[in-house]
Amino acid sequence: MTRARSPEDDTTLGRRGSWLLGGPMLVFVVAMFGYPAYLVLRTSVASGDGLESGGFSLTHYVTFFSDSLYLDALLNTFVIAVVSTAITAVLGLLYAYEITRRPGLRTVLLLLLVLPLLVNGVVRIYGLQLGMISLDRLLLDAGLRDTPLGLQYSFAGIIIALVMFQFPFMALAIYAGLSRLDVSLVEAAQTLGAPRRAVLLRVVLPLAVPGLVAGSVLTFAAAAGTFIIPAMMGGGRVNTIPQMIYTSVSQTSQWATASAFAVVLVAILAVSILYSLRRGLRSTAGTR
Amino acid sequence: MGRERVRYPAFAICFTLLLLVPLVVVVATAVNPGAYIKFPPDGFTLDWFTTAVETPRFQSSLLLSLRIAVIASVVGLALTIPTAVAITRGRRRLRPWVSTATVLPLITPDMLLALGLLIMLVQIGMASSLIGLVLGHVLIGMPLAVQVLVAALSGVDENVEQAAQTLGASRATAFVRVTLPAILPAIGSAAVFLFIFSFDNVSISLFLSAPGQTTLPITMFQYLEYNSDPTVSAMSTILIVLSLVVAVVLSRLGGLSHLAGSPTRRSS
Amino acid sequence: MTFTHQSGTAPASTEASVPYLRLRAVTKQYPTGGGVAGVDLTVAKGDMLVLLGPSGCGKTTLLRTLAGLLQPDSGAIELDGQDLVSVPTFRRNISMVFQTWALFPTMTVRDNVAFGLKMRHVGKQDRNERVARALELVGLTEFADRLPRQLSGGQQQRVAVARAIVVEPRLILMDEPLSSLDHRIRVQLRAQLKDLQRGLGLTGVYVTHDHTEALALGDRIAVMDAGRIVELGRPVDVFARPTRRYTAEFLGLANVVDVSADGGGYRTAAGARIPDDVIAGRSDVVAVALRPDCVRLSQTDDGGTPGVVRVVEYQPGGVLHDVELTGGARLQALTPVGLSYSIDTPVFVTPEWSKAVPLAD
Amino acid sequence: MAPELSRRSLLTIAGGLGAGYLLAGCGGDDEPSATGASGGSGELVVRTWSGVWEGAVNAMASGFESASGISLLNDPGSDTLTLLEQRPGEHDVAWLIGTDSTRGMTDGTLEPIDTSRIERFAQINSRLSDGITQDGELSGVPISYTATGIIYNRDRLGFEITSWEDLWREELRGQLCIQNAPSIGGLFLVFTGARVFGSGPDDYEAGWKAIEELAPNVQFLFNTSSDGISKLASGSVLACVTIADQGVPLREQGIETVIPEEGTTYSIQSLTVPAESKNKDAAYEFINFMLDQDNQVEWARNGKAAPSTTDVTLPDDLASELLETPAVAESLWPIDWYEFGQQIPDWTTRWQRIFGS
Repeated sequence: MTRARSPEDDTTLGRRGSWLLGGPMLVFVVAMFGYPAYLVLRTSVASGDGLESGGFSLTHYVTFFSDSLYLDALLNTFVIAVVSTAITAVLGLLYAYEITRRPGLRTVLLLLLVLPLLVNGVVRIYGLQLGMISLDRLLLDAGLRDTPLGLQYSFAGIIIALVMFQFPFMALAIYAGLSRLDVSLVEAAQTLGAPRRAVLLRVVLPLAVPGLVAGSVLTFAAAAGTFIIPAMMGGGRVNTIPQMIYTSVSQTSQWATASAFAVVLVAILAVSILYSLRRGLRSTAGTR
Repeated sequence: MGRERVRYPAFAICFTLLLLVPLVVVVATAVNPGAYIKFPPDGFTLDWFTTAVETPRFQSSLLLSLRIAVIASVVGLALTIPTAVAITRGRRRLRPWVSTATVLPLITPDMLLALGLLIMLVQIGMASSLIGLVLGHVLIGMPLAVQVLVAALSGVDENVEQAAQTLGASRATAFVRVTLPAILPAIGSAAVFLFIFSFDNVSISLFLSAPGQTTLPITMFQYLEYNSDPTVSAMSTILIVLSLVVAVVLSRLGGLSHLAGSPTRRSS
Repeated sequence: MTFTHQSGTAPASTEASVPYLRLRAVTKQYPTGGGVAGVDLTVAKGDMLVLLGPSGCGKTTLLRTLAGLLQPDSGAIELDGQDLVSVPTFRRNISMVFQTWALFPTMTVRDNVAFGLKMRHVGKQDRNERVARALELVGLTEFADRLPRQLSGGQQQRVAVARAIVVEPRLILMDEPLSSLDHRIRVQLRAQLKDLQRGLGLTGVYVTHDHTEALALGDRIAVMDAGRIVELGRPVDVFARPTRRYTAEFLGLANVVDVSADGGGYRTAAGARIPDDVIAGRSDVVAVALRPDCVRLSQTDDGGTPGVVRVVEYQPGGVLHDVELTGGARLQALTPVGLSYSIDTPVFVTPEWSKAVPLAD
Repeated sequence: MAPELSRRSLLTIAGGLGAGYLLAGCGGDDEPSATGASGGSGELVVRTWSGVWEGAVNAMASGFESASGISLLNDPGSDTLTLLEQRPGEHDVAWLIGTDSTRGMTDGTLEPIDTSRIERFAQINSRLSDGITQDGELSGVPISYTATGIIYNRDRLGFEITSWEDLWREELRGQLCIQNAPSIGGLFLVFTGARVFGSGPDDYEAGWKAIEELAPNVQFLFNTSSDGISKLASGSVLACVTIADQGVPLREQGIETVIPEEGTTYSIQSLTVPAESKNKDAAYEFINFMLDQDNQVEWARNGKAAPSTTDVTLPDDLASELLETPAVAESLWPIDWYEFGQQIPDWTTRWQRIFGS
């Protein structure tokens, strides 16, 4: 049974020890994340579009919010991120719950789950696209469909690829939480008259929420920030913000414009994540 | 009635197989005799494997990637192990700061990290050094490594460490002799995460690798720009096989379950 | 059913009561060994049956089979005339208190208790009233909005009990619900539990390895060994007059002395003759149990067997001496406080064999 | 998507602003060829692209070495322009495409070619060199080129493609793939549209209107050329606009390649001389070597690109592999790479508005 941790264990590491061990990471993150983030923010409000133009101007933001090309791209990015996160979360939950309850082949499955992570993303997208083409051809040949499914070069294709790419992280995050699930909780719910669905919904789901939130944040950030997947799976037909950033920097060297895009994207990411975190935390106020 | 025997997770098996379809397709395209990537292949040849192994670019990029990944893993572990200790055993006031700091890079898209890092590295004049690339790789692999280590460390009973201290071990000795061995599999998993994130990274490498020093994913990416033959498929197949071997070895060592924390069993 | 206190008007717990719960030849074996084999059992309505035995004897398996968490390989379980085996756990209308209590960590005390009522689609108002009453009954009204981890062990245990009784189950199952608590709280809660069960007229099955708990809680006790019930009866009978050597040894309350037939009578290995009326004509006797207070000690040679006091232990009922007899055998003797002997004192031991209880294997 | 472009531009800008301290920042020790071993009179360091080009240069190296006595060091890779800026003096000759070659001139990384030192300059197809010449200064020497063509599955399409106009036909609806912007392969179609449907090569508005009308026919935009080829091989598209020679291996699949007679766009492989080259003599010697008639054939064979000189006759086996016939060479549309390079940013945005949903 969970026993509340006593405050005494705070003393395991002294003040000096804590800083000594935790300090390097803080320095590292400030240097490698905080300062670069500041630079991007600074660049985004520069008056010119160059790297060190200085000055202050919101032109780049005005450009962004006054052009439907960019606003549409933002909407696309957001929709893709939300939908793929939701699908990944549901599938990840089912997957993690199943391998928690039915341990057969668990090690093998986890191993195979990690395997695709080791293969270059571009190559995996090729594999996925060629697989989709074969599926289309199979369906057409078998006479099950008259037209291709249209999975490629569409929202659907981008979302399928994102789900497949992010699924291992989601499943592992949820499984990490569920694997600590005390089986007797499920049994207790059963003895109290809860059918399978109620057990899942009322007992398992709340326990899976921390992992679910972690996995969702990860997936959402990755889905909103991915460049290669919409570029290849979208076939150039679906504009997203990361593609805009890439083009701005790579072709036109518009540093400030790219930085402004980046700031907008991160701001939306942060707001969404914080919002869902707060909701997630409220609903799981009880879990550790 | 047999219901208590091992039960197979049907959905999980099916879905895992589905996830592997792209890999199977890649392997299949590697044996296509024609100089194009096609599935299903028109025939069978191993020529592209020869080409892949003999292409000097691939060789040097592979070596570079391996070197960077190993360095990133070592540097990453040196950074993440103390961090995980600080998070699990440090002062309460410090903990949320450290754990928040480690999560930040995870929720920021790679490409934006790369953009910021590049601007900074250019400013301090390290834009094309290996150090920048390695640190960039550590930055993106570090969050998951910390999580794995924290999960493992919080599973280690601190009483055991304290018991060692009552038996005359200093705090450091107790940690090294008692706690560290207990989380060794997790350290292995963290190292694997750091390695994978470095080895497979495209975004950071694209922005931060020095000209003339392209890592394998970038080289494969660039190869596809000019060539449509299956050499890249063959190279990927070799990587798949290698990683399968590594994964099997890892799971034999018992490290795999720590990827996701080990399950607790009912005690009855 | 209402939560009125009916202490003192408990139904008579006799074998003659109508069987409310009936198990017939229930078998559940594990591939790796263990489980239960061919268990027959009846429990009368309103009775508390305690399954007593060491770990691994199958008592928890039997309980989980009753709960439906395990499917028996064969055999029948009937509750109130209805076959239970084919009914899934959640439709059995029973409840269970787990060893770890299994409180839902994400729910408050109130929500934990209300869970079973929600599952039974009890209306909100009715539900709130019943939860409040159940919490009042276990004395946790002011903790209703806490989370389980914010409670002490004893309080958590009471939540688990409240959660189990609030649904007015046809059968309440308890799996060592007190074993992870301190002794003092355990004794206190034991009494409350008995009170509640009697008061509410609940029929229950209680699993424990602690014989004092069994003695305190059981209307009847079933002692289990290796998947079988070896002894079944009222607590007083099982404790005062066990019939099997296994039971006597497991309870640990008495000296167990091997005896063997010797031409019409039984003798101990040391040659002492067991009176015939103790054996009462039985032919399956392999040992006798003799309570320590039926063994007399003396420092003067009164015809007893010589021995030396090896261990002295003070107990509520007197002083327990562990005496090593000449030849190596050991016997425990209980004397009043004033008449005790110190360690290494040579004594003469006189067992009152007429008070011995015959034991079968 | 030309990933090498990103860092190049980033660092180009960065290099300009960050000034000289970038020079000290090169911590790499991985590339033996790039470690400042250049500059000796007897050594030439060349920079080419990876992939097929790397092998092609290696195949030419021994011939050059025995002919000139100069040892050749090949340092293949991307981001050449950035590299030349960051590590001046390390390379003597560099392969660049038209837009990069002209930009290298504009920002002073490259020096203008002294055409008097190019022995066979007159034999170079002037259509190829004109586009990279501004104010009489040539930014690089084109040694080969690859023409844009239409690769298509004639059996399934049901008709023969002969003209660029055919791309707009109803039968190709949703069956065509072209390269995505900002890479040049897709943007070429603006030129094509201007010529085919507009009043002339400069009628870009007509070109853009044509792109809008082409959009329904386009199934997807590819980012790597191999993407288009592999989809064609798999049969999920019927036609693809890309480097014509890439269609050759697909012949056995019954897939045809056509370079329409009205002319076509093309990409050039130009040899440039960095301003800081320490061995310019050897650089010119190498350029001359590559322009030699026999070597033009060798290079065409290895690099799978057409010779830039007009007096070269390819042997039959090679001629069947390269679709850039003399007639094609004559019909190439002039491209002003200076202007094109400047248009790319705006064109890319316009492109995204048309194709992005």
